[in-house]
Amino acid sequence: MRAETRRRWAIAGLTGPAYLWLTLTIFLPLSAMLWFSFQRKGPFGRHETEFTLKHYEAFFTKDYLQDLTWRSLEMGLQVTVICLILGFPAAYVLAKRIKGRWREALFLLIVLPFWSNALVRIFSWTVVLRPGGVLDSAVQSVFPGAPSIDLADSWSAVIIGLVHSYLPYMILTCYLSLQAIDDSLIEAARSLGASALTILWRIVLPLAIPGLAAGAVLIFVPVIGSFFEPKLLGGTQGVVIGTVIEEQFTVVSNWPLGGALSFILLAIVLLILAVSYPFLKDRMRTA
Amino acid sequence: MQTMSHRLLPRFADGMGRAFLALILVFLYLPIAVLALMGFNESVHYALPFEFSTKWYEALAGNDRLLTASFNSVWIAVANTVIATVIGTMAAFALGRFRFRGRTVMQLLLFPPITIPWLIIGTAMLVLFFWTGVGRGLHSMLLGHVALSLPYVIIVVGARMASFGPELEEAAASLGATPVQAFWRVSLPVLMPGIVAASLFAFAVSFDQFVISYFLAPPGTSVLPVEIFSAIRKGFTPEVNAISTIVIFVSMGIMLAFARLSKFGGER
Amino acid sequence: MSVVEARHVTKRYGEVRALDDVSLVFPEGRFFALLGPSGSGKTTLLRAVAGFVEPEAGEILLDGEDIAHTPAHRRNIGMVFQNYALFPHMSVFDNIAFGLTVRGTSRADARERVHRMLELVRLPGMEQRKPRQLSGGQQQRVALARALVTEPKVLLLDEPLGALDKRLRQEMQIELKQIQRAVGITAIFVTHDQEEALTLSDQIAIINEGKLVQVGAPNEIYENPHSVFAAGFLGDANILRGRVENGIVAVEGAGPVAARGALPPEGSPAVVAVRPEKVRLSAEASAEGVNRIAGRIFQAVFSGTSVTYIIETAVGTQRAFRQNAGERIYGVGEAVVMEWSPEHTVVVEE
Amino acid sequence: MRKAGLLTTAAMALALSAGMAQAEELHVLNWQGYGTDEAWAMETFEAATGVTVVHDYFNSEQEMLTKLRTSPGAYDVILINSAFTQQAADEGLIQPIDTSRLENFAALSPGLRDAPDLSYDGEVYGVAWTWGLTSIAYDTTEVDPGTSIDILWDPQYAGNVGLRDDSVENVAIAAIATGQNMNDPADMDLIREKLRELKPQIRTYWSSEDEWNKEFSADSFDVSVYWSGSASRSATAFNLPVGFFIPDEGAIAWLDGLSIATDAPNLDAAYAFIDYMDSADFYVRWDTEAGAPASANPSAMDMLPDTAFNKVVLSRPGATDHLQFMAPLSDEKREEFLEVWEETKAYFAE
Repeated sequence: MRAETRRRWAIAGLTGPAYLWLTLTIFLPLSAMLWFSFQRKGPFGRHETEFTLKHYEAFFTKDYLQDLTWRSLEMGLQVTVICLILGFPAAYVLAKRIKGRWREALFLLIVLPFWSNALVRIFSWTVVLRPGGVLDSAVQSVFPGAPSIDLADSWSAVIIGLVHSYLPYMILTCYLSLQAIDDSLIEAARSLGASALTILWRIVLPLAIPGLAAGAVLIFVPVIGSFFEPKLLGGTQGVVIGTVIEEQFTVVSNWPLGGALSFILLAIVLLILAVSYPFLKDRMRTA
Repeated sequence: MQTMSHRLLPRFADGMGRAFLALILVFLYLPIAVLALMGFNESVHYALPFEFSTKWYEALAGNDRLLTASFNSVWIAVANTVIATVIGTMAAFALGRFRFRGRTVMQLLLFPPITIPWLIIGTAMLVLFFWTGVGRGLHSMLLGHVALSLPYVIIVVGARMASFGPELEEAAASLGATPVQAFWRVSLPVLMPGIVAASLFAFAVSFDQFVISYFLAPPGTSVLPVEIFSAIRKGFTPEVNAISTIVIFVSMGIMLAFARLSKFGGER
Repeated sequence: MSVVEARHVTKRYGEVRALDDVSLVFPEGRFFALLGPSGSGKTTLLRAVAGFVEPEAGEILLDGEDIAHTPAHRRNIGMVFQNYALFPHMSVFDNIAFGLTVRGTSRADARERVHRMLELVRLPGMEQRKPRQLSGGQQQRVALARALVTEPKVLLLDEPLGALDKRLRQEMQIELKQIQRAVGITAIFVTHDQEEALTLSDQIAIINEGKLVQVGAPNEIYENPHSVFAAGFLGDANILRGRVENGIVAVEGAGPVAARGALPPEGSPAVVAVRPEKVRLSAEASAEGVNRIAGRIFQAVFSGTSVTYIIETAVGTQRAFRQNAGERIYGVGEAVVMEWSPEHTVVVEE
Repeated sequence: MRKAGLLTTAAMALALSAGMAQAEELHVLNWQGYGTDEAWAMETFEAATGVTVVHDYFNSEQEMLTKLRTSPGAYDVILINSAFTQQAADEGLIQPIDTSRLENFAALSPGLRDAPDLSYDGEVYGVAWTWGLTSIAYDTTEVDPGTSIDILWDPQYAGNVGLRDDSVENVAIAAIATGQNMNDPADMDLIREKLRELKPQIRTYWSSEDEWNKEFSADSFDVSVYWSGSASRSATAFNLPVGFFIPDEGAIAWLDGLSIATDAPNLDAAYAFIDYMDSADFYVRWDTEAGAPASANPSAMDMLPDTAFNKVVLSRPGATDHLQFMAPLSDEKREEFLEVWEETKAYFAE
C-alpha cells in the first residue's frame, strides 16, 4: 500500500508540471475558443451572449468553404506524398548506406534548415522561382534560349515551398525507424534469395511504417492548416481554408467563424487519423 | 565478366543513392544559399544580377530594433528549451515507466497542440491571457512557447524511453541505488541522446515560432520572426537576410557543439 | 548435396586481418563447425560464404564455381542467424514462405512446402502466429525451416543456439543434427562453444586470429591436437614444457616424459599435452619413473558422474578427471601421484 | 575586488532608476514606415520636448484594435483610419480630444477636420492628419491609362493586373465600377459578378507597399489598384515609372486621424506629438523626402512645389468630383464583404 501511494505521488509529481502547463496554455484557451464558436459574436465589444450554430452551418451551406477545405486537404496530400517520395530514399541512404562520421555530419546538415527562419526561407523561394530569378537565370545560362521558367505565384510554388519546409521531418522520422531495423533481417532476406527491390518492398518498407506514418502526420496536419506559405508563394492560387481562417481573425474580428472552421478542420484531421488507425495499429505494434 | 557486373552493381546503386542525397541537400540549401547571398547583394529589391555589397550588414549594426528582437528571440528560446526539456522529460519518464489509469488519455492529449493550427491556439491564448490578467509580454510568449514545445519533447524522449526496459533501473536498485539515484546515474545517461534531440526540437520550435509570438508580443518589444514578418509586409530589406544568415551560422555552431557533446544522430 | 571450398581467402578490416589466407574444404553432406574465440574470424568466413562479406583475395567455390563476388541473393544458400532475424511483421507462414515467394513459387505449392517444413521442425499448425508470440526454441525452429524450405545447397548457422538455455540447447543440438541428416545438406556453423562443436559436427575447423589452426574430425582433433591452442580450446589439457634429452622430454621438476610420435631434434624445447581423463591417480609416496608427477590435491570438484581434481605440482596446477566408478575419492590436501601412459602424451606446437 | 563589484552594481542600479524617471517616452501605434517613424521627425520631436518616441506597428486595422483592447495603458498615440474611429471610441479604447490644446487644429481643412466619422457622441476622437486615395497606378513606360476604371477589366492587360488582397477595398472597386455606393452597395450580386470577371486579369495579390514595389519591379503587373501616398513614394523615393490616376467613375478616398488611447500614460506628449504631426514643417519634409499622402493641413499642401505627385494627381479637372470616402462599416457588412471576396478568391484559384 505504501509503495502504491509512493508510485502515485511519483506519477503526479512527474507529469503534473507538464500537464498543468498544457492545461493552462492550450486546453483552457481552446475551450474558450470552442465556446466562442457557438456564440454569435466574438469576445470584444458590448453584446449579449447568444448561442448559435450558424458558424458551423456556414461550412455546410457555403460551397466555397468546402471547396477550399478540399483544396487544403489536397495540398496536404500532395506535400505529404512528395515528402515521402523524396524523404524515404534519402533517409534510407543515410541510415543504411552511409556509415560513421559522414552519417552524423549529413544528418546534422539535413536538420539544420529547421533553425533558419521559415518566413525568410519562403520569401527566398520567391526570389528563386520568379521569372528572371535564380532558377530561371541558371537554366538560361546553361541552355541559352530555353523557354523562361516562371513558377512564381503558382500552385507549384506553394507545393515546392511547403515540401522544402517539411521534408526534414520525413527524413528524420524515417531515418529513426530505418536505423532501428536490424541489418540481420536484410541479410536474412538476401540469403533467402530476395533481390534488393524485394527486400525494400517486403522487409524495409513494412518495418519503416511507423516512421513513415509519424512523418506523414507531422507533415499533413500542419500543412492543411498553413496560411502564410500559400499567401506568400501562391499568388491567386494561394487561397486555402487556412487563409480564410486567418482572415476571420485579422481582417474582420469574426472569431466565432474562425474558431468554428478550425474545429471543423480539427474534426477532419481526427477523422482521417481514426480511419487510418486500425491499419496502422497492427504495423506499429510489430515494429 | 559476369562476376564483374555483380560486383559493380551494388557500388553503382550506392553511387546513385549518394547522388540522390546530394540532390536533396541542394534542394534544402538552395533557398538558404540564396538568402545568404542576397544579404550581400546591393539591390534593395533583390534584383539580379548580383552586385557585392556589405552595406546591409553595416545597416544591421545600427538597427537596434532587429538586434533587440534577436536578443529577445535567443533569450526566450533558451529559457523555453530549459523549461520544456526539464518538465517534458519528467512527464515522458512517468508515461514511459509507469502503467496507470489515464495514461493513454494523457498521451492523446499531446496531439491537439501539434494538430491544431498555431493561429487558433495563438488567438485563443491571447484572449485567455487578456482575461486572466496575464497580459502580453515576454513572459506570456514564454508560456506559449513552452506549451507548444512540450508535446515534441515528450514524444521524442518517450521514443527513447521505449527503447529500453525497466531492467536497467532494477539492476541499479539491486545494487542499492535509490529510485532517484537510479534515475540520475542510469536512466538519465541512457535517455541523453533523446533529451538532446528533444531540446534541439524545443529550441527550434521557439526560435522559429512566429504565430504565437505575433499575438503575444507586447507593444515595443518583439522577437525576430515577428520583426521579419513585419518587414516582409512593410519594407523588406536585405538586412533581414543579413540577420537570418547570422542566425543560421550561429545555430549551426550550437548544433555542432551539441553534436560533439552527445551521440545525437549517431549509432544508437 | 554440394561441396563448398574456400581458397586463400583474405579479408582485412583496416589494419586487422580478419581472415589471413584461409583455405578449407567443406565436404558434401557434412556438419562442419567453425570453432574459435570471438574475433577469431570464424564469422567473417561464414559471412564470406553467405555473400555478406566480399573477400579481398581468394576464391569461394560452390560445386566448383567461384561465387566470391556473386550477390548473396543469387547464391542459393540457407542461413540461420544468431538472433534468428525473423521478420517481425510477418506470420510464421510468411516468414517461411518468403524465400519461395521471392522465387515465384505458387501459393499452393508454397503452402504445401511450408506445411512439410513445419512438420519437419515439429511446429505444425503454427502458420498464423507472429514471431513475437513464439518461444525462443520455436523461433529457432522457424528460422531453420525458413532457411531450409528453399532447398539450398548449403546451410549456414551463425551461433544458432547461443540464445537458448542449456537444456533447450541440448535438445536442439540433437534435433538440428537429425534434421541435417534427414535433409542431407552440407551445413557450416559458427560457434565458440567447444562442447557444441563436438556434439554437432562431423568436422571441425579451429580458427584463431584469422588463421586456420587445425581441421579434422572431432575425435581426431581431440586425440591429436597439433598445438597448445587446439589442445586447450577443444577440451581440457595439461600442458608440460621441457627439452628433448636422450629421446625423451625432460620436464624440470617433474622428471622425464615419454611421448607418442616424433619428437623435435635433440636439445630443443618441446611441449606435450595430456588430457585430464587420461591421468590416473594413486596415493603412492614416491614419484620415481617416467610420466609421473607428484602433487597435492588442491580442490576436488564432484559432479555425480565424475570427479575433477585440481592438483598442485612442482610444474604448476594440473588436472585429473576420474569417472565415478567406485574408486576412492581423494580429499583436499592429500598427496597424490599423477601417472599416464606415453600413448596418451601428444607432442604439440607452442 | 568585492567592494568594487558592489559599487558598480549600486551605480548601475542608480543609473537605471534615474534613467527610468528621466527618459520620457511616447508610445505610438501605426503602420510601419508611415510618417510618424521617420528618423528625423523623431529626433526633431525629442530635441524640442525631450520625449523619446517608441513605435509599435500593426499590419491590419483589426490587429490595431486587438492590440488596443489587450494592452490598456501601453499606447499614447494611435493612427486610426476614420472608418474605425467610431468603433474604437464606442469600445472605449480611445479618449475624446481637447482640440484647444492643438495649435494647428484650427488651420486644418474644415471638410476633413469636422468629418463626422472622426467624432463620436458629439466629441472629437480623431484629429484629421492625412487623406488619400485608393485608385489606379500604372507603368508609365507600358500603359496609356485613359480615364476609366474599366482598365482593370481590359483584356489587353490580362494577367497583368494587380489587386490588394483586401475585401473592403475590392468590393469598393467593384461598387464604383458598377456605379454603386461603396459603403452600402445595393446590389451585391452585381459586385460579385464584376469581381469574378477579373479572373483572367489577376496573377497575384500584393499586401504591402514594399511588396507592391517588388512585384512592380519584377513586372508582375502593369496596372494595379494602389494608394496615392505609396504611389508618390514609389515614384519619388524609389524612382519607379509609376503613374497614378483617378478614373471618371470615381475612387476610394480615406482619411487617417490620430487618436489618443484611453489610458495614455503620457497625455501632454501625445498632444504635442499630434500637433507636430499636423504642422506644415513636418509634412513638407515628409512628402518631399519620402513621399506622403495628402495632408489635412491646407497650408502644408500649398507649400508643396507644383510638380509634387499629390498636386499633379489632384489637379486633373474633375478628379475629385466622384470620390467616395470610406465610412464606418458594421461588423455584418464587413463579414459580408469578406465572404464575397473570399468566394471570389476561391473562384480565381479554381
